[in-house]
Amino acid sequence: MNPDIRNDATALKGRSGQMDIDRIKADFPILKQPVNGHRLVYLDNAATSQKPKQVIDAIVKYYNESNANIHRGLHTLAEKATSAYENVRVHAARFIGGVDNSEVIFTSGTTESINTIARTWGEKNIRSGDEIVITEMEHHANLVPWLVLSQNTGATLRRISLTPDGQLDLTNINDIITARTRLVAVAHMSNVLGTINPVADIAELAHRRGAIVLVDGAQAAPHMPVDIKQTGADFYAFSAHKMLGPTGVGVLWGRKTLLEDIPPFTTGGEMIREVRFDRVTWNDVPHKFEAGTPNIAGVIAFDRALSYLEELGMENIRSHEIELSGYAINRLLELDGIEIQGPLDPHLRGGAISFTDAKIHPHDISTFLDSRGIAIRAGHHCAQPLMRTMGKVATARASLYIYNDRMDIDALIDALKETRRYFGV
Amino acid sequence: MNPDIRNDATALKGRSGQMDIDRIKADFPILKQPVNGHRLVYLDNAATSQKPKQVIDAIVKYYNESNANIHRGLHTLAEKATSAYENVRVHAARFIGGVDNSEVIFTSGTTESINTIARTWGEKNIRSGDEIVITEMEHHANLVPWLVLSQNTGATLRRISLTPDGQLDLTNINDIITARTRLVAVAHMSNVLGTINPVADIAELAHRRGAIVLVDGAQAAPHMPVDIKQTGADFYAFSAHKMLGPTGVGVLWGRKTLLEDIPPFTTGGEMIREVRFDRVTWNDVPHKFEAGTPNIAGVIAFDRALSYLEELGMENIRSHEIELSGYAINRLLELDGIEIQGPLDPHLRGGAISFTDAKIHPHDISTFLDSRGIAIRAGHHCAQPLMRTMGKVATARASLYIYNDRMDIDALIDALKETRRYFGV
Amino acid sequence: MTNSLDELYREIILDHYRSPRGKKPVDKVDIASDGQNPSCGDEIAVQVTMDDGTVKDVHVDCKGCAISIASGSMLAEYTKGKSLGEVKQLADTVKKMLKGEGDEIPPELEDLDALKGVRKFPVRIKCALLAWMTLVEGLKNYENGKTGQTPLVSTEDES
Amino acid sequence: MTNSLDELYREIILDHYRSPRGKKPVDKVDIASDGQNPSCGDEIAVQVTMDDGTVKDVHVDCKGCAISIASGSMLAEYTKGKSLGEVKQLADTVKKMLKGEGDEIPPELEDLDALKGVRKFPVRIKCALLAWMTLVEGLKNYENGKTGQTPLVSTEDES
Ligand SMILES: Cc1ncc(COP(=O)(O)O)c(C=O)c1O
Ligand SMILES: Cc1ncc(COP(=O)(O)O)c(C=O)c1O
Repeated sequence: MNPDIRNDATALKGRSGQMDIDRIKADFPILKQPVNGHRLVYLDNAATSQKPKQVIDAIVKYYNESNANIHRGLHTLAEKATSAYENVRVHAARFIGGVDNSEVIFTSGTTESINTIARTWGEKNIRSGDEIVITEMEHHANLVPWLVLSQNTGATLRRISLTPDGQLDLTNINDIITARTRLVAVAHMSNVLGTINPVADIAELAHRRGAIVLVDGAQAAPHMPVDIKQTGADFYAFSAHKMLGPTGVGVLWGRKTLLEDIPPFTTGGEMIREVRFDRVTWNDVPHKFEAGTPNIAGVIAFDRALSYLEELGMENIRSHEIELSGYAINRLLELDGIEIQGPLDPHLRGGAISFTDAKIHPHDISTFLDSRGIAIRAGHHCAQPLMRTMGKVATARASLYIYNDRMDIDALIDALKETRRYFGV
Repeated sequence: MNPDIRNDATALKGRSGQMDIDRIKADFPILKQPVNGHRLVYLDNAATSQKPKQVIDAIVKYYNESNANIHRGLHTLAEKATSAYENVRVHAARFIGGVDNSEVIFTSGTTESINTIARTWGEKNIRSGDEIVITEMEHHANLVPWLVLSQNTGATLRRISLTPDGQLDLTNINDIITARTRLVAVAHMSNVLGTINPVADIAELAHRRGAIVLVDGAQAAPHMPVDIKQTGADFYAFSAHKMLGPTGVGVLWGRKTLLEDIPPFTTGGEMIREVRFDRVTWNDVPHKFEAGTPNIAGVIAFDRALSYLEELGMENIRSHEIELSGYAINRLLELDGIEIQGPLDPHLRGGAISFTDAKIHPHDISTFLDSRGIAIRAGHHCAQPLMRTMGKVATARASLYIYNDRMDIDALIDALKETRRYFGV
Repeated sequence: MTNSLDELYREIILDHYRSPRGKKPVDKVDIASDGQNPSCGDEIAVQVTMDDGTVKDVHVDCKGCAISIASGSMLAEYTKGKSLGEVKQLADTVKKMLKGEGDEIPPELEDLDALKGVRKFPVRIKCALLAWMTLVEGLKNYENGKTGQTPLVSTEDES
Repeated sequence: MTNSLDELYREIILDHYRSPRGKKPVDKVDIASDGQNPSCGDEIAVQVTMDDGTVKDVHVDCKGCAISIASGSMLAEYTKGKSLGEVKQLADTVKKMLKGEGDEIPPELEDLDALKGVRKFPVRIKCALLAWMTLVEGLKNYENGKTGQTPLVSTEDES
């Protein structure tokens, strides 16, 4: 193994609680690789984050030292793998505010987490005439499952609309979340607008109306401290790959009483207690929801991603992103014809910054930036209805993370200026 | 990077088509690790296989060089990741006999593959009074989804029983697969008995009766050449982790006409064509069935696992396992009080060899063997109904793969003899 | 890699992009077909006036990137006056050229040849294809005697 | 590591395993409880005859490994003659001991102390717990005045 691999990130906290971005960058092998002859400036973190070598090493270590199928084996490797896997459950429960371990279900990602609830809790509880409330800024993952559910059951899908600066418009919220509402599904942080939503207030109202609340935490969990109890959520979903972890791993948290009440989503090995040819009893939660061989290596390496984030401190990460988003927004606003979607105050938002150029299509911006080594995203960001609401076909989106700094933002701004010159508009 | 890492396994084929097991063993880092002071003898391959360094390296390389979310990005990393991911689809399609690329769906494993069909094709097509046919040797993954479906729809679950030596008893098959049969779900190879089932014959009959056929290939795909067209299957499912690939990756193959006809399983990003707040149209297959961010690293590394197997040659792997299973069965039969479940002729079976000792419980066997560095599995192997049919609560199971040799079998036999002495029975 | 960037955005393309042809609505809509590129969000509407088996007028309305706009503009320019068969043939040629399965663009259509640079940008192939696939779908409908809007065309399957 | 193996399978355990106590069916079934260890396939049936709040006779039928059989045998041996409260206390002590949360096994129950070795084999803790959890469930039922079979007890949650 490479001797210069540091196995902990404790030293990464600079004085005064700030983060030492250079040292963080050094942990990410991919950032050392030039792209199109330029230094890689990775600003597509809302899509997926890069992985520090600590996480990559954890995958290698797992396969080299303890690879085995879990929960079923009595041999040493199986015991090592099982206890490592179950320890991540404990870790994840702690990471999201100290919930009960058995309320943490590993899935393949946010999308599967949300679908699990739509097709179990949803199919069990939603009836014709019921209402499901979403918001206009939802990612398809927190929209299509509810649209399909409402179509299949005859329920009505209602939505909370947006203010011009991309926040939830709560003025008529009492007309939207009503006694007919059974479920409110809302993003904790928007992947397009960056907006941080007042989920606790919404949950409070929803609960008063007798509805339950699912929070899509795909963008929040990586970027700010999340204490699930404080969100008021009944279900909370997020993905490892957006928070330094491997692809193919997600978390679904749910209140135990709810999880115990609903049927499993997928069925097969590990999730049954006893099965005969004519009857079956389910295993206890969380196992009831983890059928088959899970992404064992992925879950085990996710542990290291959580540690990395904890060592930096989620509060520090949030501060860093407030600071850097503020800088990026100010610099973008200096540019002619650039319009930012979403709130401009960095305290109201995360670091996913969508913008459009009055004259240049986001795809062209993205392709041009890429030729300068800058990775941003352009398109609908899996939020087509939001695009339509905003009157856009697409936006460009730069999204920040722990390894980004002002140098990266300056590179973005310089390249944007060049883009205009290049297209001659 | 370690200089002695070989990046291809082309040299692994010995003369006369046989495999050079020592060279293969050298590719698997975990096999170099002593377990409980002994050389690791890994005989739990039916649960999951070990991974060659080529596959582990592919994961590292992906995260170090091209990690990005796929299908959505216009930047260089996203393009690299997307084209690598889509190339694995092409490769997998070739590996299973040259099917249409768009018929290959990546899932998180066999369990999800089968559940996908049960909850899409199944919920759409199965009605009260219909019959679903399974076999008595099915893994829970190919049993519980059909049990649940039949309970929810009022369909009847029927089953093909077994001969005393653990093969399918087809004598009264015409009474089981009838005009009422809508689906036949059958394992290509049993994970407990090792039995290779005559899926083509069953499919032929099923098709004549108007039923469709799902084949659980979790144990077959890793161990023998599989040409999906020859199996007659309409759906075929398998897992990467049992065939040198990463955890959290599976394949669902389905006939395009069927896939196009059924609704998606999970919904969200990537799998829609267009969505508004009140309607949605699906993307084309296979994307319709791949919602959200998949296990990108896992799929991309699976490519290398497929190559590794191809370089050895699936025919050679099958021959090796016939030879070694035959040896193992003969040596086990030398032992007093050992009973083997499943066919004794290695040509009728794969290398998953279940056995029981008249006097010692499988758990005790497994724990004792583990103290000698030998990893086998003991329990119900996610086939409780089969255990009941056989009148067992559990069996011990040694299961072979490409890196096992006679030395491993000899170690097993010696340790089994010691087990009896140890327990004094 | 500024080189491959310049190959993508050749001058001809930037010219079509800045002043796209086919902006003017057609008087009589015989063929109307909408398309989109779901992964990017590009949207296009193509409307055609036919006259005796020949394309008389074409209107292209594209909300998209430089490539999709330029490709749509070229479509408007080069299909006018052509027979149904010729248009289909041309669309096929463009598709093959974009996919690198043949690049025999007739010399009189040299603007189209500029789209070649797209091949080095796999994700953008869909953008260049969008207008053409959308038109072809409209033609099919027309030939089958169907009137009205075709189902939405998607480039998802392509490239 | 033969050492930790020998710690798991101590002589006392092997003795209980080879000649388990409580094999004889009880005459009168006041408590009947079945348990299983789903991940291993162990199955146990515990039946108890009560007499004036005291365990009069115990029958344990265990299809399982040496550990679960030995643990069930010890249960049969050590619960006979004890009051409901004492039995519950004992079950609790065993559970805590197995989970390493305290190991004060009273000296007169030294056989039980032999189960300690299980702690180094996390997967086997469920085997050692099975009999005890199954009995406790039966006791609860009995105390609540319910008769008949208890729901199947599972060790899945434990360890
Ligand atoms: C807000 C939000 N929700 C859900 C998702 C879906 O996550 P995944 O693709 O990991 O399932 C994403 C990311 O793509 C997201 O940003
Ligand atoms: C025959 C069979 N089917 C299905 C499965 C389930 O596979 P997975 O756990 O990878 O989903 C297995 C393996 O556990 C198996 O052996």
